[in-house]
Amino acid sequence: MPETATDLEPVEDFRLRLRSWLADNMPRARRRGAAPLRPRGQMSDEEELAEVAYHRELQRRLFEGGFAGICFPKEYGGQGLTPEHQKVFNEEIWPYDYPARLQVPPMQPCATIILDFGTEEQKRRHIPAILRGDEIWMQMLSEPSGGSDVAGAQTTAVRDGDEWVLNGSKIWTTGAWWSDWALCLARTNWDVPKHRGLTVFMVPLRHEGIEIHRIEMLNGSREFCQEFLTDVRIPDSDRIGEVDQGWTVGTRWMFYEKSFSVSFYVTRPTPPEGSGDGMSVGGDTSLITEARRRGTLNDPATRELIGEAHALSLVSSEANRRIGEAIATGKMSDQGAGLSKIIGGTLGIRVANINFQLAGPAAAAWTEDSRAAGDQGVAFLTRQASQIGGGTTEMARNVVSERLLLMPRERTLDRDIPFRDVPRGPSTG
Amino acid sequence: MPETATDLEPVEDFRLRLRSWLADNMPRARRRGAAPLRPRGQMSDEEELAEVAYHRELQRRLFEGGFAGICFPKEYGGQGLTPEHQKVFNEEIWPYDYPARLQVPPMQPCATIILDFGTEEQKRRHIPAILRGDEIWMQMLSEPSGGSDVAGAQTTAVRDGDEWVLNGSKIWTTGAWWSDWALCLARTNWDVPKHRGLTVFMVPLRHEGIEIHRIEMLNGSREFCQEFLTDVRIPDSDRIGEVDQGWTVGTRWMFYEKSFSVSFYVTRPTPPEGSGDGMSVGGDTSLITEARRRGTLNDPATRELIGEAHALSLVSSEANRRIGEAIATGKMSDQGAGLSKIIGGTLGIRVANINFQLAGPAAAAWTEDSRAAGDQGVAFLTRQASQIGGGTTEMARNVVSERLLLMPRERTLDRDIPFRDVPRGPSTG
Amino acid sequence: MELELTEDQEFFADTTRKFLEDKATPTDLRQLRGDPIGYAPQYWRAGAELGWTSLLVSEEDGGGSISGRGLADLALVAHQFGRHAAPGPLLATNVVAAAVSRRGTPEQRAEVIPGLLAGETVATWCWAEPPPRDRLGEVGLSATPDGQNYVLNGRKGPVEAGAHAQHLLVVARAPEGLVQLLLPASSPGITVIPAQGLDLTRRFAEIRFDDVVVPRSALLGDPSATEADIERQLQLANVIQLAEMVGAMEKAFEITVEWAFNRYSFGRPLASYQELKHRFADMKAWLEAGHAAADAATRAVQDETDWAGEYTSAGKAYMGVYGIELVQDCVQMHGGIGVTFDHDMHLYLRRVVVDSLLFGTVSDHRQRLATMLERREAVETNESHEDKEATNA
Amino acid sequence: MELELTEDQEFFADTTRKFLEDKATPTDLRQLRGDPIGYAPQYWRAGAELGWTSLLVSEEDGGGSISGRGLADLALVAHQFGRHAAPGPLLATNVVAAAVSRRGTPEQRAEVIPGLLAGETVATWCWAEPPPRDRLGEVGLSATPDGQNYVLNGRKGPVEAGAHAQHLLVVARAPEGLVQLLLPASSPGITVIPAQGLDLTRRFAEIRFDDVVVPRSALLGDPSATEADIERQLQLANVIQLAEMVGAMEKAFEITVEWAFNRYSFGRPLASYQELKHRFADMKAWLEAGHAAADAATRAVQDETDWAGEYTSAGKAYMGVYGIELVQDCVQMHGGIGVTFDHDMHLYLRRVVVDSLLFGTVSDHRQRLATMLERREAVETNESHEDKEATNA
Repeated sequence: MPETATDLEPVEDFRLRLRSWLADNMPRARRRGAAPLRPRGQMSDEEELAEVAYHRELQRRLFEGGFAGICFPKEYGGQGLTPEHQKVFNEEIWPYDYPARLQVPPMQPCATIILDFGTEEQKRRHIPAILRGDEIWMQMLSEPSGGSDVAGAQTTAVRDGDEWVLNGSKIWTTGAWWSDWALCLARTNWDVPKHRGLTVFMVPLRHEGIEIHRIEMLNGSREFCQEFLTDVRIPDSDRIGEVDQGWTVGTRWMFYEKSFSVSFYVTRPTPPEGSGDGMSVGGDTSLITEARRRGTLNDPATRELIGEAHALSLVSSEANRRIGEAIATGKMSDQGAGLSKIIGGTLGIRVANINFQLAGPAAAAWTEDSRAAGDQGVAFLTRQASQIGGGTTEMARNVVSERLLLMPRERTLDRDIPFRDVPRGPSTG
Repeated sequence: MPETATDLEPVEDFRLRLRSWLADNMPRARRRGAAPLRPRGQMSDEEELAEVAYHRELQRRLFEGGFAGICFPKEYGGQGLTPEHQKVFNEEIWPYDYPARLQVPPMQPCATIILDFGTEEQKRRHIPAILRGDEIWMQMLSEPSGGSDVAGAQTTAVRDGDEWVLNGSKIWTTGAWWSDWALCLARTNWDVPKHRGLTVFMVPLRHEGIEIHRIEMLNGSREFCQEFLTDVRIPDSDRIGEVDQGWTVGTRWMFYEKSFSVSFYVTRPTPPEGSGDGMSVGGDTSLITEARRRGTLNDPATRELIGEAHALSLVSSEANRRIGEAIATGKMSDQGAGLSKIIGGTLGIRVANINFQLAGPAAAAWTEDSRAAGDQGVAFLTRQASQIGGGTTEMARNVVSERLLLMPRERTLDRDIPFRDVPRGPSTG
Repeated sequence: MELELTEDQEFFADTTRKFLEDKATPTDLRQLRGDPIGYAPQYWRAGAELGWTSLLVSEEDGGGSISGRGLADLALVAHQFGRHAAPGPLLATNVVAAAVSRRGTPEQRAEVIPGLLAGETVATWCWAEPPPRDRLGEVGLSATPDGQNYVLNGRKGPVEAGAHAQHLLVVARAPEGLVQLLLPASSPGITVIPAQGLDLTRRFAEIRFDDVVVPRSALLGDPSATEADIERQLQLANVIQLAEMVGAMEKAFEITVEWAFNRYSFGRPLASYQELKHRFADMKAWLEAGHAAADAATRAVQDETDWAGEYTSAGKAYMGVYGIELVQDCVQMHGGIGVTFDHDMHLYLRRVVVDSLLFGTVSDHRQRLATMLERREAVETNESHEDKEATNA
Repeated sequence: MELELTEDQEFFADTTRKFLEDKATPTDLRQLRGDPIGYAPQYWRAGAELGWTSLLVSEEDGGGSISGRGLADLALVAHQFGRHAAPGPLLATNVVAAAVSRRGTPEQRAEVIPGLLAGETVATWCWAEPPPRDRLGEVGLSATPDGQNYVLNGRKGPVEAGAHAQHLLVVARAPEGLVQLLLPASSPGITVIPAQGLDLTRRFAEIRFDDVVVPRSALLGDPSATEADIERQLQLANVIQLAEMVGAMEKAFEITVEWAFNRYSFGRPLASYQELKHRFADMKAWLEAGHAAADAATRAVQDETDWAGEYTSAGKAYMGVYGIELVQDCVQMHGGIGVTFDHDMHLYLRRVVVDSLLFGTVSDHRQRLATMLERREAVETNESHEDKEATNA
């Protein structure tokens, strides 16, 4: 946790120093609120690699300027400042490019997990490297057979002297093909109930026995990977936390994964408060532009849809702000993050439907002139992705009802029996 | 079941004979498709009693004319004809008034249950009386503590010599205050699991110990009743089916209750097939009329809503037809009736929302000029009633997933233990 | 409501809560359904003593806020009104009190405000018109100049408390544009037609103006500012509605969660059924979003920011759908008793439904948002044009 | 599909099913995604031999149905096309074949039909136009008379198989009203711009007409009947789409039910979770309603009833919402793998989405329904007027 001592640099001094440093050292961002950047999934590999390299470079500049890891401890290369400083950082960096790809999961949950559970040596080795942009970390968490049941990991680690031998497969790792390291949840004991036989390891991604396969999504995006691990040997010194106690780490890991949107370890450019910048109200004017192009802007049915989308966007951003504050101030349990997931889900589905409806028939087949409609068609095909990635909305509904509203838990048939005896159904034998 | 012998009157002869009889004996109906009649719930008591008397009179005319109970056996006062004859009856009666209040539940499930499970004496006593319009029957089934769990009846019948003494309360009985008899499901054994301790009785509604309380719904309707039974003595000869085997009757009862819309024991006026009558396509033009009155008919947003409602209405009526046929021809299990409930539910909610949206602010507060909008406001308040009455859509979804799609049943905690030990929660102690 | 309140605000809200718990029980509300004005006069006077009508009135006029942010304070009252489906012309009175305190001549303020502050009189805003002029902002009522007078002809409705308010603030179309006129409800030529309505205790009416002669001195504010004044009054009305709606949602949700724990079906509490649990999770999410929407709108209108109208409209567009769905689903969870008159659930349903329909339906506010977004797009297009020019220069 | 089929129809549908199971596997479809026409010519010829292109063609022209109800038979093929997300210009070819067989001169029929029946040539209907003229029925393409010719100018799109069809049936606006002209795709002045599209195997194009000269003999049918012909062609297209959509829904549903039984989470099959069970129940209901809607539309168009357009539009309005929601929910049930290219689910999703958008979007068909309902209301009002007069007389 960051220090809160009174001898820290006052927030407003920090703001001025930062502001002037940024002006001298960081490139200006494209204007936010303008047409969106090309979605990650639609970049060519070359473009993607170039962006990764650019983000590493931005991170290095921040590190060298003394602005990387605002809330990370000084002894590991951070700045040892407070969440207030991070908030100022988020505001001041708003007009600039920033290393977006190095925030989630590298800073959180990866670096924060190492910070919480790593040995002194592990922390000294990896945290500064992460803050310098030298190491990009990912999460090897989900498995093909696992679905929403993260603790049901079947990737197995067997001890062999001072080493562990890992076998299995992980999936949905973003950008594993251009990243360096990963946290990996593995099963070290099949003879105890599922939560009691897990262990977490630090795994270098370019390592013998790891084969990285890129998954093609139905929209052509290839940002996700599946890793096949065959006799991957990891020294015991790269284990995080105790053997078979991995779910202690895992629980925290899940928490960090869900709460990134309110984390002060993560940089999220935000417009300065009270700036009067209309954009702080949100609102995507591209619907207006597109309706004008299609000639439907004066159709009341179209206008209602546009207004509906705008209302949902304003309300959900206010809702996320409220939920974040409630969690940050302890007025709501951490599990409240599930509410944001539900709200985002409702919003995501409805707005995708609106965009699709406004696009018209050219969403099915388009030429260069009607590419915007085609983009909406493709986006509509992947509508559910936002309900699945980072935990399904179904799981969020379970969490909210059981953890926040304290309703009875769903019956599980895998709690008190050895993991190897858990029913797995005909498909996985 | 009706006879299908070839010596029955040919269907087309029957049609001509019926047609001429109807023209001479039955009053013409208000034109269907015109503005709806005053909803039942909004009648005064006097109006309601007058309508009941009128329907009894219509039924008596049919009985005397030899057209009551087309598919009921001749020996009990019916006509002993086939479903085809009933279909013709439904078509020919289309332009006339008919005894709507005497169909469901009097003919089905009440009369059909007596037909299936009654003794010869019980059948001879009651079926002709029902077909003559002398006895109107209702169902005493639901209980205040019961919700969707009909078999969880707590109304208790204790044997006392040749009699049974009933105590408890039943609820949601339509029109108990103007009806004559009811089928009543009661618990005769608390020491066995819930389905094995039930018995069905025939109960005269005007009987010592029965207090009928009329329930006011939030829209002012008072058509439902709650009955309080205090030491109601019923002779054993008015028991239907075996003691403690009431769920055998109950299962059939539930089936009859759900399948009334495809039953040939029930009269449902339908426009003759191929009549070219536009109304056979359905379609409620009142939305058009109202939008014109409000001045919004040329607003595309309004037109889309009207078109949406029309589409839903056409599709759901076709869906009901298909499901009814599939059940009738054995292509789908009886449980498929739940599908109609789901479709009706989706339709009901959406159409209520559309009507509400089209009504505008006058739905909140209206004068004589804007009464139509006010009616929509009131209807919107009771939107959920259609999702609750006759079994909730939640139960229909359970039934469809478990009985039709054969998915695992929900866990119940009341199956294999004596009914008196079933957890009932703090509210019912 | 806001996650953080000042101590004074907590105390203030709690006083209103206790008062309503005592004086506006569900039983009271049911008994008032036939009452011509929907509340007891002494109830309203007592509420006025608690400050219900003073929060948007300047100190000079005898009003004052609790926290220095009168609208935020009023939203606390409205929130409690929603939780109790409380009777009384809270919206009508406060909107007119605010407008008169802000724009009124000394004579107008002296005439109208003291009675409102004391809870002795009621004022109401006559803006909406009956169908076919019932889209938000349509004004057909005419104010024809005639010497030092205007002559009013047309219809207004639904007007809250229209049959018993003493003061009417009437929006009319004059040759110079829209005007607002403050006149006694007893003016000759006015006919009041009481309306039927969904809310058990709120009374509405249609008011007809037939050659109603009003002196020019009845003008509230300069006509050149009337459009902005109306916008401001709409925003105030919407904020009060939003706070009420979220209160009603919250109460309905609480009742239903408790029910789900206590009601058993097939030997299990309703709260153990996954399908119901998921609906409760959604309801909780909508409720939190409702709070956030109401709070954001309150802050924006309190601060008179440029985007206040976007927040109020977004709130109305959101809660007119999700707020109503929440309460309807609470009804559904209760089964049959949820649609009976003796159950309390319909009290909250009526409140959210009525609030959703007046001062702009969902559809009206969606269209308003599109217009505001269109305006913003025009600004952005200009800016980006300027950006380019700046770059080229 | 209909609950009752004749034996011949069963056999016919089964033949197509077996053929597609063999020749249009998901692997085949994935491989065709880069193919310029989206299918192998021999595949289409073989399909034509099975009767895919003959069902709406008169016997005189060499066509013929299986059951005496050609459209009902064709719907069986389309249903199988949906179940397999099958390649090939089924809709385009059949709509033009039907129109030419019904309205064509002997020369036109001889020119166009044999090739279509043999699967050697492809024809397509050029009706829709690109934005901003993309609402159903908008026609901006002009046919200017010039002696014995028309000169065409304008744009059409999306046109199925527009880049490889040999025959175009073009809807144009002439001084005498709408006309349909049948012309070779090779006519001078035509430019084809291949479009990108969502369907893996269906190819679309925009076609530009710049001073394309067409003889008057290219007119298909008398211009006075063109509006009715277009309506008929739209209905045929919609019926084919509806049958396809319900096929795709059905297949997606079957795959997902199986998955729910076999996939375990927390030691239990997905099919045991109540919330998912309820969604499956809804999907089953939507699927049955989809069948009913498609069948009713097929029957009504087959029989050319007055209300055929209401049924086709109701089907499109319904399935464009519930059909798509069903398949999207099937995606959701699969989690991450459901949105990968290697999973089959998107094949069915693409098919329902594309079918929902062309020949009238949901919004277009809802508006059409309102217009049809309005027409009916006018008739009723008249009738009720007549009723009254009859009563008075």
